[in-house]
Amino acid sequence: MLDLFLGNFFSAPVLFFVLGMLAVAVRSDLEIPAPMPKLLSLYLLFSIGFHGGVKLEQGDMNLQIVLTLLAAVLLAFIVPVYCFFILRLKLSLANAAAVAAAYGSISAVTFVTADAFLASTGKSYGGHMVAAMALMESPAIIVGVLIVRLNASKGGGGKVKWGELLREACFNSSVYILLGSLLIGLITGEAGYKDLKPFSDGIFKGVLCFFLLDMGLVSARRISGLLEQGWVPWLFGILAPPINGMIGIGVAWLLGLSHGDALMLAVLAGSASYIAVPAALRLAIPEANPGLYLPMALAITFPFNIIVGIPLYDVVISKVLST
Amino acid sequence: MLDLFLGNFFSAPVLFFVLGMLAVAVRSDLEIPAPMPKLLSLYLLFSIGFHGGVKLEQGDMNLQIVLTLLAAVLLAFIVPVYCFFILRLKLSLANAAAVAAAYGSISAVTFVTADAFLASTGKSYGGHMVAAMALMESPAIIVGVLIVRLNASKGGGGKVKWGELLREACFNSSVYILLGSLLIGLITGEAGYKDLKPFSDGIFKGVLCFFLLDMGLVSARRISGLLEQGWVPWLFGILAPPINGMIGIGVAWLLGLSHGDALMLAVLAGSASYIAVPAALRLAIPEANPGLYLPMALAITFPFNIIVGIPLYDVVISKVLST
Amino acid sequence: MLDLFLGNFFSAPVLFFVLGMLAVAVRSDLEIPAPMPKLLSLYLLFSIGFHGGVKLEQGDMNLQIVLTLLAAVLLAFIVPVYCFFILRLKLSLANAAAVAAAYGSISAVTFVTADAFLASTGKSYGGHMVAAMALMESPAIIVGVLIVRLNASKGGGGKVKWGELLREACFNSSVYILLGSLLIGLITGEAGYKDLKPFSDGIFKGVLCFFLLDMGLVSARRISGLLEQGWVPWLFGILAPPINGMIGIGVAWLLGLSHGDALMLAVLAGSASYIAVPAALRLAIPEANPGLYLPMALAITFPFNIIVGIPLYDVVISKVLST
Amino acid sequence: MKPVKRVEIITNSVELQEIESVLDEMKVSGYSIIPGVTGTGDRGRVEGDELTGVCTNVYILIACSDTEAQKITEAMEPVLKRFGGICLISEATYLTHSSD
Amino acid sequence: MKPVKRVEIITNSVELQEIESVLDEMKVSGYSIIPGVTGTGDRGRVEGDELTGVCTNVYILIACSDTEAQKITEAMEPVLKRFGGICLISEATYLTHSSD
Amino acid sequence: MKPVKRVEIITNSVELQEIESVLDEMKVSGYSIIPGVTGTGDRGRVEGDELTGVCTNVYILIACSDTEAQKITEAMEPVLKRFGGICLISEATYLTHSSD
Ligand SMILES: Nc1ncnc2c1ncn2[C@@H]1O[C@H](COP(=O)(O)O)[C@@H](O)[C@H]1O
Ligand SMILES: Nc1ncnc2c1ncn2[C@@H]1O[C@H](COP(=O)(O)O)[C@@H](O)[C@H]1O
Ligand SMILES: Nc1ncnc2c1ncn2[C@@H]1O[C@H](COP(=O)(O)O)[C@@H](O)[C@H]1O
Ligand code: NA
Ligand code: NA
Ligand code: NA
Repeated sequence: MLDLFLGNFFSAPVLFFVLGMLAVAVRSDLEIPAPMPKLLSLYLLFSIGFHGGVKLEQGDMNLQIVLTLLAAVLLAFIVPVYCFFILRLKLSLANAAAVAAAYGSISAVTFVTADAFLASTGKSYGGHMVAAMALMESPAIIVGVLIVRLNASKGGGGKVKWGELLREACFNSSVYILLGSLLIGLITGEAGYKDLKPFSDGIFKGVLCFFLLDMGLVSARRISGLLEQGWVPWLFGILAPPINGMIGIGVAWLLGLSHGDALMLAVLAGSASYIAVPAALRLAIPEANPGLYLPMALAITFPFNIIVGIPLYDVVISKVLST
Repeated sequence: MLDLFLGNFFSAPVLFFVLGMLAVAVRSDLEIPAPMPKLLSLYLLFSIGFHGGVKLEQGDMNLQIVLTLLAAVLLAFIVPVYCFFILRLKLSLANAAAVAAAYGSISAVTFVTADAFLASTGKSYGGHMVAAMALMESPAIIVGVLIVRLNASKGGGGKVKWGELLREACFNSSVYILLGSLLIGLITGEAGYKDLKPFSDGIFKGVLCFFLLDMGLVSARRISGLLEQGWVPWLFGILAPPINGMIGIGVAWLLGLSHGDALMLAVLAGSASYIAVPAALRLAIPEANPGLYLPMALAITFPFNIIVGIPLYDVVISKVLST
Repeated sequence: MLDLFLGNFFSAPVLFFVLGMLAVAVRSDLEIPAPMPKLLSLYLLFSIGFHGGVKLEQGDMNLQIVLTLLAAVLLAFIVPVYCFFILRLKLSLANAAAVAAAYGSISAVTFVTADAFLASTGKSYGGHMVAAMALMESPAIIVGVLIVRLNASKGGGGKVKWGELLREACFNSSVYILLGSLLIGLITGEAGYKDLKPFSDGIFKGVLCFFLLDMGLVSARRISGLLEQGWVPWLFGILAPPINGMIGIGVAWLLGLSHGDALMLAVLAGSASYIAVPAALRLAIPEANPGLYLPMALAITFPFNIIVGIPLYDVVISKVLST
Repeated sequence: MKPVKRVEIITNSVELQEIESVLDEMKVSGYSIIPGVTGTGDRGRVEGDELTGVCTNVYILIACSDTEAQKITEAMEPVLKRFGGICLISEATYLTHSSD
Repeated sequence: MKPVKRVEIITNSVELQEIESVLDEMKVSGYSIIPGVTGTGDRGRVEGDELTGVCTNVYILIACSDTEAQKITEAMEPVLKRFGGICLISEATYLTHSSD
Repeated sequence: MKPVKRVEIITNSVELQEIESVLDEMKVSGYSIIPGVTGTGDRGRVEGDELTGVCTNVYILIACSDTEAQKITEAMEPVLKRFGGICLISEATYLTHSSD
């Protein structure tokens, strides 16, 4: 079991992530210049989406898949609600709702890293899990905004543009490229895959390493801002992933998912969004402090999942699914 | 025959182009951040030029090649002239000349997409067609500026810096990288090709998909500006490609070109420039409206060629060359 | 022997470099848009560092390696000192120290190009030479600043922040990514290498070509500024590389290094820094003219090494080591 | 050459679309946008290193008449209150292609 | 600290080289350039999303003397008339490394 | 709306960290940074095409009170003397989210 943790830690992607964090610690001037990280993340979403679509085309649609997708969406609506009630004990309304929204959503890069982890253990997961990821990205945004509106005293702030918000929830760039690439993978199938393989597959792990190097830089830079915020963000940021991950594993167990699918669902449930959700909340809940929800997802939960969470979920799944 | 159109439409590059267009329609915030599109286009030009040079090194120079290149240059001088007289019926002098120049020149990305299309049908084309593309890029600029100067009333606007214009026509970045890479491919030959293959060939189609995703975004954003311009741009933008393409096929038939070479000549004749020509015209014919010639080439003719034009020319060539 | 020079000159990387220089000569608008060159250079450093680490993991540590690293560091301290005394005959204190620092340090891209050259001749070098490169990058900065401080009249300029300077010398981005990737290569070994190969190896030479295209542009643009500086920069810029290279070869001969290791040491000794050192000196010796030390390293010494130096050192090593 | 007001707005880039539509509705004769601005203010550091663009500011420059400047600042006040940022007005004279 | 004119020019980036050579010929003591500017004006939207750079503006700032400002605006007038863009002049005081 | 000073600094980007820490120590209420500026001055052309960032300038805008402006220019003088660049001060009025 320790093997699994060390094996994960000493894999190239995680080591590059750590290298990035250390660069900030020693104040190196290393940086991946903007807008490259954005492009690399688009590439990763494209690659994972496209590959998912190709896998989906090869398998066949069945009830379990439909139930998994439904369960995924349900999780994405329920997790932020229960998180909100816990967070509200310590945080303001807006901040509690915003943090809850971040943790109800997902982190695509955590998913991608879990994909690389899974491949290194020789297991695989179904293409529909990519669809699950896309479906889980946005519901929490809507839940978060609803919570604030329902609880806010009248007359405060501007009105919410629900149309805009829904549109952004459905068509924000990460959901869009993920689902778009999945569809294209589904349409072009094996033939399309063969053509794109050197690009979508060959350089995938290398690009992931580079991207995680940047994630290490970005998340480490964010830690300092958190130090002034007391212990609440730290506690929640470290406990939420395993708890939500376990909820994901429970659902996977109920649905009888394979090891790979279960891991991916755990990772989706256990990860928090630092891209789509903050972008939406900055506009929809401007009262919330981006200096809180963003670094919690980015500088605590993301590293936790990359380094500890993924192998942890894997171990638990091995135990649970073998019973 | 419908097969060919559907096969083209449901190929990954075209689907990514459509995905980009749809992103604008649903107002997704998806974008390929600048300056990546510029780099991707440099890469595509490099790749196509280098590969062309390698192919040229393997074949041998013959009269047909020389005649093809001559015919290509001739086309690039004649097409803008006849287009001008048609356009002048409806547009101002400057606008007619500018649009004519755009349509007399070529679109390298259309060429690249046709390359991918041709490869998927198992056919190939000669490396000298890349040289033909480079030669066809700039003559129309000079024709366009000449037309304006010869027809303009005296004393209007500044004087044309012909030296500058000629230099830019010969050494603008796309012509330069295309011919430079072609030369280097010619010099390094098969050995150089083997070294660079994973870069210049392996990831080529994937990069093309990404680039077409951006082209979809960029061209769709341009459509709205065209709606105020009436039906003239639409009519010309959709009729010019097949007509010029047919002229290209006619020339190919006269010269007895192979199927692949004929398709490439048709695509060159039928496509319009939205990079080199607008960049030159913005300086040389500032009276012309960039909101007209740029979106015509980019938002009407480019999508037309990608989706309909290429398979259309292919079908016609199959018919014509088999007679 | 002429073969070797021509073979080098007509290799794809050198030809792309020349293509870049010519683009400036004919005033083409070709450019690799910022910040891509920065990213490409990070990629090259990552790739060379990672590969070096993997090679290091496969070999075993021995006395010769330790001695080589020691000798490399020693060179990096001595070369700038002797260069300073020569340069001081013609240049101001600050300028002489700054130029000496640049030539005492190394050029990673020259190293990378020598790697490609070596591969094309079927030879190889040890992974520890990458460590040697990292160790040789920064000592000259400290030597340069020390020289200025020891010789400067009291009271001039601000005080040197030695802590900052040392930190930057050790952790500047190129040293950091080089050593970090080397370490990760060392840890993940063959297995990690296999995973990353299409990214770190496959596209390596293509990226190098693209990067050298940019280096050609950047270095040619710098030449004009040098023309006003008289013949001193030219003489030194062309004589320093072979002389320092020969010193490197002498050390290699004393230590009994292999052909490949000897070439890399010669290239490190003979090359001059135009990235890390200028960045550090701009802050630490602002009195020195960046219009002098930067173009000397970039526009004279770099092209010299790429085109003439590398094959020259190779020939000399063949002669010397066979005795 | 005629006197104009220089209105400068610096705010979070997520607000840009909103501000532009306000300006377009007002039919100001023109404005310019500089993206990729970072900074510090009451709401802390905007580092510009995020993947979202949430952490970048944008600089907007509008050369306009007195009355337009008045209207713009009125329209901006609630926006800046809600999302942060500043608005500066200064004097300048104006030379333009359409000035005759 | 001495009074200077702040001359600001915003125009299409294809014009930059031309303007720079005008400034260099005039031997102005210095100027600064901000690339990647977008905007709206009489000639429509400049979106900055093109592959050509044709659709990007550039911002130029020149701190200079009264007479220089005069000469610059005179030189700019035909350029702006032909290619579009604006030129603003405002007052400032100046602190520089070479000011003694 | 209250009167403020607009302090503009343009200098080499290697100096940015230093200047920011000066401003942070002074506790100015805010400032904005535009990176990627090129230019020409006494120290020649800054082309912005280097790999190092050594050849890029940075533009800093600070809206502040008279006394702050005074302190900033005093602090900047040695920096600009050593590393080059300019500092302009002009007048503006200020509308901000926190102004009441
Ligand atoms: N006094 C100021 N001078 C210049 N820029 C400012 C100032 N105050 C705020 N800003 C800019 O406006 C942004 C948002 O300000 P705030 O809402 O105060 O955090 C900051 O990130 C700065 O870029
Ligand atoms: N009133 C204005 N205020 C600020 N920028 C302007 C203004 N008018 C024009 N511009 C800028 O100048 C560019 C060209 O203007 P025009 O030639 O009027 O289309 C526009 O794209 C804007 O970036
Ligand atoms: N008169 C000026 N107007 C605008 N910017 C200037 C001026 N002088 C210098 N600069 C800017 O400050 C930088 C450094 O100036 P210098 O130290 O004089 O070379 C230049 O590269 C320009 O970007
Ligand atoms: Na989650
Ligand atoms: Na054409
Ligand atoms: Na050296």
